[in-house]
Amino acid sequence: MIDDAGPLTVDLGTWEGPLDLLLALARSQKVDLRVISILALVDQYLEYLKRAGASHLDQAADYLVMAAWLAYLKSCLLLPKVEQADPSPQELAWRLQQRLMRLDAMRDSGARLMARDRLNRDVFLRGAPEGLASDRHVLWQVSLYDLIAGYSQVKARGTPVLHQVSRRPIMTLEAAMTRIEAMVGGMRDWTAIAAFMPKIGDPDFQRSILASTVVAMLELARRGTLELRQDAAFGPLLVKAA
Amino acid sequence: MTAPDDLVRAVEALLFASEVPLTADEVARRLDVPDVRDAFARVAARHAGHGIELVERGGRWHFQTPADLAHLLRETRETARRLSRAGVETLAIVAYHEPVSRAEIEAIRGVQISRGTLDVLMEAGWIAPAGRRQIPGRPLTYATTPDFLSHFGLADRRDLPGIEDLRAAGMLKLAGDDWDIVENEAELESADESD
Amino acid sequence: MTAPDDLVRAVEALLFASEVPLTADEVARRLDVPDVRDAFARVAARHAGHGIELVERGGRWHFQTPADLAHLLRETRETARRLSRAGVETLAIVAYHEPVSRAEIEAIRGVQISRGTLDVLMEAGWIAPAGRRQIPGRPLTYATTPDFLSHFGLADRRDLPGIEDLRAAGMLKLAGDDWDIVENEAELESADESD
Repeated sequence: MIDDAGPLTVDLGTWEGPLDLLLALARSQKVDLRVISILALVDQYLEYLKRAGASHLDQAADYLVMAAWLAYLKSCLLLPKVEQADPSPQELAWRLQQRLMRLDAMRDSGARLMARDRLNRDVFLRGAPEGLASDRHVLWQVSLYDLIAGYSQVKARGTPVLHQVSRRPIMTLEAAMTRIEAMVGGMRDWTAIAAFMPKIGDPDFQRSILASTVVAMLELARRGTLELRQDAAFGPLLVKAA
Repeated sequence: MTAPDDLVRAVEALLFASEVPLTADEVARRLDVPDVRDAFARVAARHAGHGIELVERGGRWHFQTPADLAHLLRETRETARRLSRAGVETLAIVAYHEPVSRAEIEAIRGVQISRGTLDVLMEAGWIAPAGRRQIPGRPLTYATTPDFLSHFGLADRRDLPGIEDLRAAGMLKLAGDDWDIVENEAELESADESD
Repeated sequence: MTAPDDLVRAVEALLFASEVPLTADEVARRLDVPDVRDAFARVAARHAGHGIELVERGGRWHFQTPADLAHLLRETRETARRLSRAGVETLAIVAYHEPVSRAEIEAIRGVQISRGTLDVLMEAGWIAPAGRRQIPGRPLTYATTPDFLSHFGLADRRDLPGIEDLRAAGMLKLAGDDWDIVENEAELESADESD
């Protein structure tokens, strides 16, 4: 195709970098890449670059770098074989050749890879597999000893807390219910809740009495023993026998 | 085994790759042949008794794995895990105090328990809900199950060592334990139970 | 045709039902047997030449339709998206040289690769990061995935077309040995590499 393109203006954008162009040129020699003439290749490359013209120079910096390097390589190759720097120009030419062969091999391999029998293009998997499921089932490990030791720890830890709790002055729910049940029988009119509460100075105890009394009344109302009324939010709670 | 003919192969591949069951007509149309009944029969015969079978459901055909192998497609992986300390203690409290509400368990442990702790014990099959307590809030109570007894090799819940046994065995180091106090507290605290 | 034994049936059903390719070890573990290699071989033999075949891809096995029936099945399925030339070359370079860094890929291709090229290959699930090279700069390397092998019908990386010849010809050695030109260029380019 490069042959065909011969006299035309070369668009560098067609090639992905100088190596790509060099490979195309080397292939145009229609010989095994291992025996291409580096000198001919260099000439062709420089010729193509010249034809590409100034219009592409801005986007062709790496092409020019390669051109300079190739021109240097060519001059070295043409010089008589005297004491030359290591690596020798022959060595550098060989490496360039290797590089082109390698790129060519990868290009060829890529094409062969793409041509293989590909999944969902040439071969197909089962359309609707049932699928495999895994249920995790945990076997909890605990021995009778662990159980007993655990309870012992709870008991040992729990004890000090109990003394603290029992010191707090409390009216139990049971007590509040007994008290209200005894009193409510006579309450035929709506009566404020305060009437059911004993007058005791200790504010902690007062709070406990209030809490227990309210809960006890809710429970008794649920059982149908008494009725509750509150005319407004946060207003006084009124009670009478049902 | 004879070499399969092209139509049989094609029918097999088509049914295999299809995402939905296909009717015989659909397959015949796709393959541009007048009839595929015979090919269907041959595919079905090839798989009969194997780990794949061709079945018809309402005129549509599809491949499936045989029902007797269904258990292989679901596997249960058993992993052993140690019960957390909260789990052990909660289980112990349920065993010693059942039936017991969550608030009561918390009162006895002296710390709150997460919902997950009870869930784990229920999932393990050791405790189960045991009715609601007839007090305000009607809290749900929990008790141990027969599985619990068999797992721990107990004939009866009363076989669990009592407080005196524990103390005698040196497992309970603190003096002054009193069951009555605990029980009173449990009752008191149940009034606070919110859930 | 002889009646299949239970293990062969079970292996067949598992591989048939699975949504993903399975390794022999996975199947053996699920069936709780020491070895399934022989059963795999028998299942594969039963399907050889039929409309379904069992294949190995990178140690994992799955059923698929034979490639020669592609024309019958293709129309219902969307065809795979076309990969750009840069994508094809990059994939080939990764497959034949893995693990390989971005700078090494660029050295072989002689141009920088755009960020999108590796992304497309990773999105397709064909390549994945494969650790960092223990050299200055610690560049990330890439390698192909099991899905790559499945997609391209390769039982193993050794099945890559021509890989042995290329290796024998010394074409698969990476920079660092006899690549002075390349290395200089690679260094230049790597300075541009921002990531």
